[in-house]
Amino acid sequence: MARVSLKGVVKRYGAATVIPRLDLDIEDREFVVLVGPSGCGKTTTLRMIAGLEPVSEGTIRIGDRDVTDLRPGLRNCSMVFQSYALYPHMTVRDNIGYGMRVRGESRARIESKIAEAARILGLEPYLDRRPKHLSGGQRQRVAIGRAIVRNPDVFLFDEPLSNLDAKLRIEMRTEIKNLHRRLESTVVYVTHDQVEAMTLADRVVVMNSGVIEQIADPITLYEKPANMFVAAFIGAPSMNFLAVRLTGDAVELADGTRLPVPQERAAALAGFNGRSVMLGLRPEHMAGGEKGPAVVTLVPRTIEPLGPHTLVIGELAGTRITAQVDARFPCRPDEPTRITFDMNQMHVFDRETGKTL
Amino acid sequence: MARVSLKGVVKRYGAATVIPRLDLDIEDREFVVLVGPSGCGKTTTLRMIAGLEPVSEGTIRIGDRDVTDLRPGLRNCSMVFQSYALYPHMTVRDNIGYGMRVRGESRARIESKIAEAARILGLEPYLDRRPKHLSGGQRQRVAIGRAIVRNPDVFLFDEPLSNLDAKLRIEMRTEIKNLHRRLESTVVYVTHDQVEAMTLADRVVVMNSGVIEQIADPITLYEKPANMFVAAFIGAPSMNFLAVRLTGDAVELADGTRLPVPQERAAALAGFNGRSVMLGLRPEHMAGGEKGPAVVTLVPRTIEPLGPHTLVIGELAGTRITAQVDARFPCRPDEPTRITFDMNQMHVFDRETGKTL
Amino acid sequence: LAQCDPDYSGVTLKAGAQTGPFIASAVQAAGQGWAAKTCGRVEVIEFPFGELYPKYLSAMVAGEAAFDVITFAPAWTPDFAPYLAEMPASIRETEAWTDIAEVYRDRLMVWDGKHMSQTIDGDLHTLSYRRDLFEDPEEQRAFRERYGYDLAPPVTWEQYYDIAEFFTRPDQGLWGTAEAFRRGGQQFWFFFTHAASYTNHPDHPGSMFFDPETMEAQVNNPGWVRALEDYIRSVSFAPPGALNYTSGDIRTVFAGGQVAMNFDWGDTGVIAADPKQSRVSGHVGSAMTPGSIEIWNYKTGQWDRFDEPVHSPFMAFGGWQAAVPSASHNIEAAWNFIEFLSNPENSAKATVTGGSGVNPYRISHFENMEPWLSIFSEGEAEMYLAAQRQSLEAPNVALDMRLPGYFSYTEVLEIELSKALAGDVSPQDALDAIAAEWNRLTDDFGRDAQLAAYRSSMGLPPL
Amino acid sequence: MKRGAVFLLCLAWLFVTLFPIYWALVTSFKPPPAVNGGPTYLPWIDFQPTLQAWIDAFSGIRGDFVRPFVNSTLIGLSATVLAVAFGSMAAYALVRYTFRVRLLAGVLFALLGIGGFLLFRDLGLSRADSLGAAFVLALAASILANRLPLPGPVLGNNDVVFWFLSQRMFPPIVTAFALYLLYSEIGREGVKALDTFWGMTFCYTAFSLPIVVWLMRDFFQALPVEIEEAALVDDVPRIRIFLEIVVPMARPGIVATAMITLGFVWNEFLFALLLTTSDWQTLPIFLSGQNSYRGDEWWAISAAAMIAIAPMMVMAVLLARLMRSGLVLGGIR
Amino acid sequence: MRDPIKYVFIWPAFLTVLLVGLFPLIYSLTVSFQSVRLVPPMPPRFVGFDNYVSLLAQPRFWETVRTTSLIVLCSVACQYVIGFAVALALHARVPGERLFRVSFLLPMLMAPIAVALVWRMLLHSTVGPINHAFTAIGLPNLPFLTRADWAIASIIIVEIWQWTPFVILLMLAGLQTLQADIYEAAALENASAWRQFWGITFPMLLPVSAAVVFVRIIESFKIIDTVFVLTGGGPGTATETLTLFAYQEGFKKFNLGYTSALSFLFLLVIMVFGVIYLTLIRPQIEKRI
Ligand SMILES: Nc1ncnc2c1ncn2[C@@H]1O[C@H](COP(=O)(O)OP(=O)(O)OP(=O)(O)O)[C@@H](O)[C@H]1O
Ligand SMILES: Nc1ncnc2c1ncn2[C@@H]1O[C@H](COP(=O)(O)OP(=O)(O)OP(=O)(O)O)[C@@H](O)[C@H]1O
Ligand SMILES: [Mg+2]
Ligand SMILES: [Mg+2]
Repeated sequence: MARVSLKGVVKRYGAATVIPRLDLDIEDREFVVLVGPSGCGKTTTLRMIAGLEPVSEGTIRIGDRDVTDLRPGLRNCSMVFQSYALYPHMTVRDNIGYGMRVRGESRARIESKIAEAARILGLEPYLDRRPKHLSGGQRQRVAIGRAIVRNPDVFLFDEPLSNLDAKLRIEMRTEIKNLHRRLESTVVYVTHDQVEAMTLADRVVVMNSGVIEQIADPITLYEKPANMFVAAFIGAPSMNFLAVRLTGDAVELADGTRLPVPQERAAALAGFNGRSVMLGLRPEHMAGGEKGPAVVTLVPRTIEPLGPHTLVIGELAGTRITAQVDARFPCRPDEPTRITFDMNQMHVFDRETGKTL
Repeated sequence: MARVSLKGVVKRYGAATVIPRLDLDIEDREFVVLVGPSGCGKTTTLRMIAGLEPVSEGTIRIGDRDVTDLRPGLRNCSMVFQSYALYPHMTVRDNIGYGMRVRGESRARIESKIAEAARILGLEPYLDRRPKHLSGGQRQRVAIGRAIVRNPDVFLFDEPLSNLDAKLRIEMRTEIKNLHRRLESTVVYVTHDQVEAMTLADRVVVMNSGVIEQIADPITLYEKPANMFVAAFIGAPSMNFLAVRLTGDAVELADGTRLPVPQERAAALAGFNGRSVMLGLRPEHMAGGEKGPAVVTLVPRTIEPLGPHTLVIGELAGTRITAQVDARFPCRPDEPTRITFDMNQMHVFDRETGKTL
Repeated sequence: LAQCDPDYSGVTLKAGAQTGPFIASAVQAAGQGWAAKTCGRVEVIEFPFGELYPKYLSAMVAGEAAFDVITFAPAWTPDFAPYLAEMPASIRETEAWTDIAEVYRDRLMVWDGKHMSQTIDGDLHTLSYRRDLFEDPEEQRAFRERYGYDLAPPVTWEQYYDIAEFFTRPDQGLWGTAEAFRRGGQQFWFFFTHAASYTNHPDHPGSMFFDPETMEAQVNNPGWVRALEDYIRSVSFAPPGALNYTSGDIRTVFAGGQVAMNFDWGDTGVIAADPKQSRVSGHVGSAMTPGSIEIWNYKTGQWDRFDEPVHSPFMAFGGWQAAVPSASHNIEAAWNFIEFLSNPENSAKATVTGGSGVNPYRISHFENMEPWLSIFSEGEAEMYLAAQRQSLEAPNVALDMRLPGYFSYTEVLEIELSKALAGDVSPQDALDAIAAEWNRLTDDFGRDAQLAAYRSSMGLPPL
Repeated sequence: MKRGAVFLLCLAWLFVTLFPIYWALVTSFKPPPAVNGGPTYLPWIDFQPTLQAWIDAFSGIRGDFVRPFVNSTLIGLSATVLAVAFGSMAAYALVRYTFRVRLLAGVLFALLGIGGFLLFRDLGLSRADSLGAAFVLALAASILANRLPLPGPVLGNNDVVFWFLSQRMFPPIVTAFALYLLYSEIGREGVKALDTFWGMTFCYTAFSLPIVVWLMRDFFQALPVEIEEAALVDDVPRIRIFLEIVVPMARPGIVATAMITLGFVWNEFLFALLLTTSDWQTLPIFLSGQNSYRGDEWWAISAAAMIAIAPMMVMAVLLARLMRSGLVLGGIR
Repeated sequence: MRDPIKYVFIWPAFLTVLLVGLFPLIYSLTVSFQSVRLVPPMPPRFVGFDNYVSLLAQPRFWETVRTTSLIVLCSVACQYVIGFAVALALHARVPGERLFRVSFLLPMLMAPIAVALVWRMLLHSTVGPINHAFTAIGLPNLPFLTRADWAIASIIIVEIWQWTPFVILLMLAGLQTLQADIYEAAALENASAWRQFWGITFPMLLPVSAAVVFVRIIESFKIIDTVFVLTGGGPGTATETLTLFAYQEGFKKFNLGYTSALSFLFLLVIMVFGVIYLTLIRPQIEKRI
């Protein structure tokens, strides 16, 4: 088990620079999740760690070895691919044992390791099946089984759950988490599902266009996003953004509505008085009716009852806003509704840079 | 626009009976959503309505016509496929206009219908592009455009949003809802995403293995599921189920814990006193700490902070339980935590039949 | 149009020929002349030699008017005869008629007593040799020292092999002789030329291939065995790869200066004389193929000895012929064209046109020296024509085999010859196998019918 | 280092592949002595190139190549068009519909075919007539029989495809020869089939069909059925769906298949040898006639070979481009 | 769905094949039980199995079977090995891959007749460059087309040259269906290229390989053009293949009954080979699917 560190890593495909410059340190036994929108370079980063993709610049260290130019086989990483990459012509047993056979381990040892992995992952009944006779979740577990028999320094997971259905996804999430606890290995996990990121990670790395936007533990990410990108990316439904002007103890919306700002927040923002900023507020920090000082009138366009609560989507000062209200809160499309903002939970961002103020 | 009714419809593929017997009436202008787990027969049902799949037994009526043996073209349905099924070699304009051209409508009429559809769907700038130069959401709209120029009696949608990413999915959801309101057509919509079902439907049909488990409006489905299957299927995370014994004013768990049952519920359940039943409680109807009479001790195995709240997953009386607690509620893996159940929200099911009692 | 004589305007004759330039180009050239004269048109359709027989036969059997004129080998006449239109008598009344060498006119152009075809090319094997070698005093001295007689064109096959051995010098890129050995490469005619010398008994005409009374195959008698042994011997004096030589190849190697002599149809002489294609032009001598003192007598079963070597020049192939299928819609015009094609003037022009493939077959071809001078030096021309004419008029000239089912007979011949050449079977065994198959075929096809046909082809009266 | 070895392997095979073609090309520019005197390799260095062979070829001295060339082109194109049209239609039907053929009906066809032929012939009909009558009789009887609930196995779509493919398994000499007999019988009835454009075209169409069906089926199978269903729901007739939607979508596959078919027809030798006599000779026959009476005139042979190869070279370039974009992939199951 | 339009789609192809491809066979089958000769012309007569019997009794028939099988087996084996190797090389994205791809396809698209002519020139004992090269390095002049075993070897070589591209084409297509990530998984296990080939590539391509080899075997059995030009079946009958033999019988001797019988025996031989091949290979494939 080992630390992983990327220093000044750059990745170019021909003329296109996919990762301009990346520095990342992952502690021993840490569970780090890389998230970000599609195409932001998560997979590329993972593959560079595995050695499947050469770096254009920079160095990669695993443990105390510089592995930058080492071929994948020698880095002692295990990778679980998004597509599982099972050998379709081999049984589950052979899939799991192939690497060990390649390394020339003794038959007895191979058997015992396979048996152990199968037990941990509940794969015993399927050992003699081929991948195509397995369900998605079972395949997934075979891929993991193949990874764990290796005792790797680092586990790499590339969106391992994205092919599964919702239910299975939730189950497998838990299993992976348990596995990490049991194996005490370093894990780098890629996903673009932020729920997965939040629930699994010790630390989450939010990437965007090859650049790290923020590295933090899940709660920090949710509560103290470093910038608008992170704020919008983490949380579902997404945070609402409103262009406002700070006027000391309140913010003023484009349509003139004033929303009072709590004392302590106002104090912290004193330096930006009079500036135009972005106000961010999550749907779950709004409520139906007049329950506090900051109340707006929203004309709902769409009402989406989700069961426990209902989403009200409408326009406020020319911006589309989603509010989450209690399921029982009465509201109907096109009938103006009063919505309360919990201004304690508000976020304020610089309008140009998007940075949190 | 028209009613759709399926009477005693059976569908067999060779020896396998996919739909044992289905009766379904859809009102004129109703928006009905079929949900259910993968493979339950949603698509098959839709395709039988469209005439793409012959029924093995039973009759299908659209409006006042018996269309059971009519070929698809004559049923006057429009279908939007999961994969959009756009004609890849035609421009958007031709895609939308092709059906009309085949039907030999006049050029002027075709042009005006295309223009109208494009306006409604905001496709004007793309009329001369090929599908492969469109984004997913745009393709989606072209597929819808192709469907609406027909003025069909019935719109059929087969998981139209499942290929889109989360953000676009939410947007398109709203658009489809708006469209339905504007066109006032009968819609049958298939999805396996229950959020989609809840937010779009006038009525939701929950299917399982070719059988309809419940037909109801979204809120009823959430609050009064007809059986365990529906209860588990609707709502995320899923409802928790615990095997309990009813003892008049309380339920007794396998480990002896007793949870008091509110008066009015107890009264309603009086007839089942002493019986072993299934208790269902949604994660969102639990809370951290001791906030009411029904409190249990849960040993969390996994803690999943989601931002606004946190999921605590642990075992209670030998059953895995997911509780949703406030994000700030302090709890750590393996440290016993007190969780309060909101027994007002409890559901009780028959242990054998799964039916709601 | 006044100048159309006779008027065949609107007529298009389809003439089949082997792929050019040989024969085809002669037909083509004549076709242009004929077109100018009669306003008709001639279209030449060409096939590889190997496909010619099946194409003609299948078309004629099917009764298709695919061809108006066919050019073919005399050996096929027996198979074709039922489907051919007889030559109009008018042709036989002209002066040009008597100009045709007798062996063609009265033997090869006749089947079953009727004139069915017109020879348009003369064919027999003659010997070519390099005078620059044969007349080199150095060589002559060395030869005399080694063999005890003078180096000169061989008169017997023994001499032929002495000379061949003498000139086989792989280090100098020179070999003694070249013959065709490839299956399907005219191989068996070369073998027949050897065989004729030993088996074409002057007293028993037509006894070379079969007993002309019983139709018993003669091909395995001692004369033939000796011929085959000779033929196999030739391989060792030929350039490497000779086993794959067709008659075409032996011309190129001769013209390329790689062999001291060869025997072949008239083509070697013509090609070797052409400085554009030849490294030995100006040094080509011609002579009759060698003869033999001993000839096998099939009646007595003994070798008969003669005082002088008897030459039995072999009418190998027998020259291309032209005929008209009876299915043709233009029989009259077709014969008119053939007459035009083979008239003394046109044929003389063709004999001296390089690449026409036409060799002399009329008396006038030999007597009128002038056209030849365009390709040969005078000495060469004389020698060339003398060898040709001598052979043609030799008293013991040997005729080629013509029989119905010709290909069935020659196929087994070719196969066994190739095996013998490869050393897989002994000459005797090979020839025994051929004889057995020939007899079987004869029985299959009807012995009496075959016998009658054979006698007819050898110019013997019916039994 | 490993890449180096791989590259060397490719280079070696490239040499093996190209050298014969290079050799034919240079030989076509050699004067006769440069050929017969032993091998020469480089123009202007080893020998002085000449255009003589090409001039000869175009002037028709060694046989007129223009006509076979035109014949090959005409027959090739029309057979390709027909084979691809028929084959695509059949392949499409085999992908989108189910067919059920009773084995017994097939056997009945064969039995009635043979029996009927013999019977009619004995009744005094001519061979071609009795063949035709037997064919119609057998076909009609087996179609009817297929409707009856006969016992025995029922063949499905895969078997039909295999039936098409099994065509290719017959040694061509069997079919070519049989076809030759058939054609000549027909010819005797006055309908000329041997050595005609239609005779050749039909023959090549029939023998290209199996490959076309096989390849096109895979291409069609790869097409998403929903697109056609969308059109069906829109009340577009099947024929129009096929022509206006399926064919345009499968165009790369159709092009690839057409090129493979054209290559096959263009190069085919045996059928051409047997079934043509004069008018409709094709290029391979012309080529095989290049063995000369005078010996192998390699320069002329080379020129002729180059003429026959050239169009296929162009195709190779096109095919390679398709191959790169992975379209030939469909050819595998 | 019961849609009559499907017959419109399938009948043109079905009829064409039936009429032109299959039906003549029925006729030909009846001919094979008769003695039919065009040369010299003889009336047909029914002879039962005589044609078959006499063919089976003929050593030449068995020789051609042997020769053809030898050519087929050797050349297909080499085509497969070389073709697979080259396909692997191309798949590894060598520099200049485009050029390689185009050139590697060429031989397959050339008329076999032209190919054979060119190779006859190359193999020529005196004017051919191959013997020239061999003599230059001190080897004797090799009798490529004149000795039985060399001639067969030459034909095999030409077959390999011409048809390896077919294997390349299809194996390459097969290779493209393999997922790259499987190899990456194997690379992470530190499996060498050699092990990756035997452990992954080969078994996974086995079905494709089987199909390719099957097609090649079937097609190779039909060989005539190459032999026709290259050796004409010689020396002797050493390189005579079944098709050539049938052609000689049918179109030189016009022995039609005999030839028909020969054709059907030929069909039998191919089927025997096909069945043996399929029974050998099928378990292998099924084991892996
Ligand atoms: N071989 C390649 N050549 C050129 N560009 C590439 C290549 N591979 C990836 N890219 C580009 O690099 C960028 C990052 O790709 P990467 O696969 O790492 O994204 P990702 O974050 O994993 O996205 P996803 O969530 O969709 O998997 C993308 O813009 C992609 O287009
Ligand atoms: N052609 C077919 N032959 C046999 N079984 C089929 C066929 N098509 C569908 N099925 C079976 O019918 C059942 C219902 O399929 P259907 O496609 O209707 O499911 P679905 O509810 O739409 O599922 P999903 O959400 O995955 O699209 C499945 O079990 C499927 O395996
Ligand atoms: Mg990725
Ligand atoms: Mg579905």
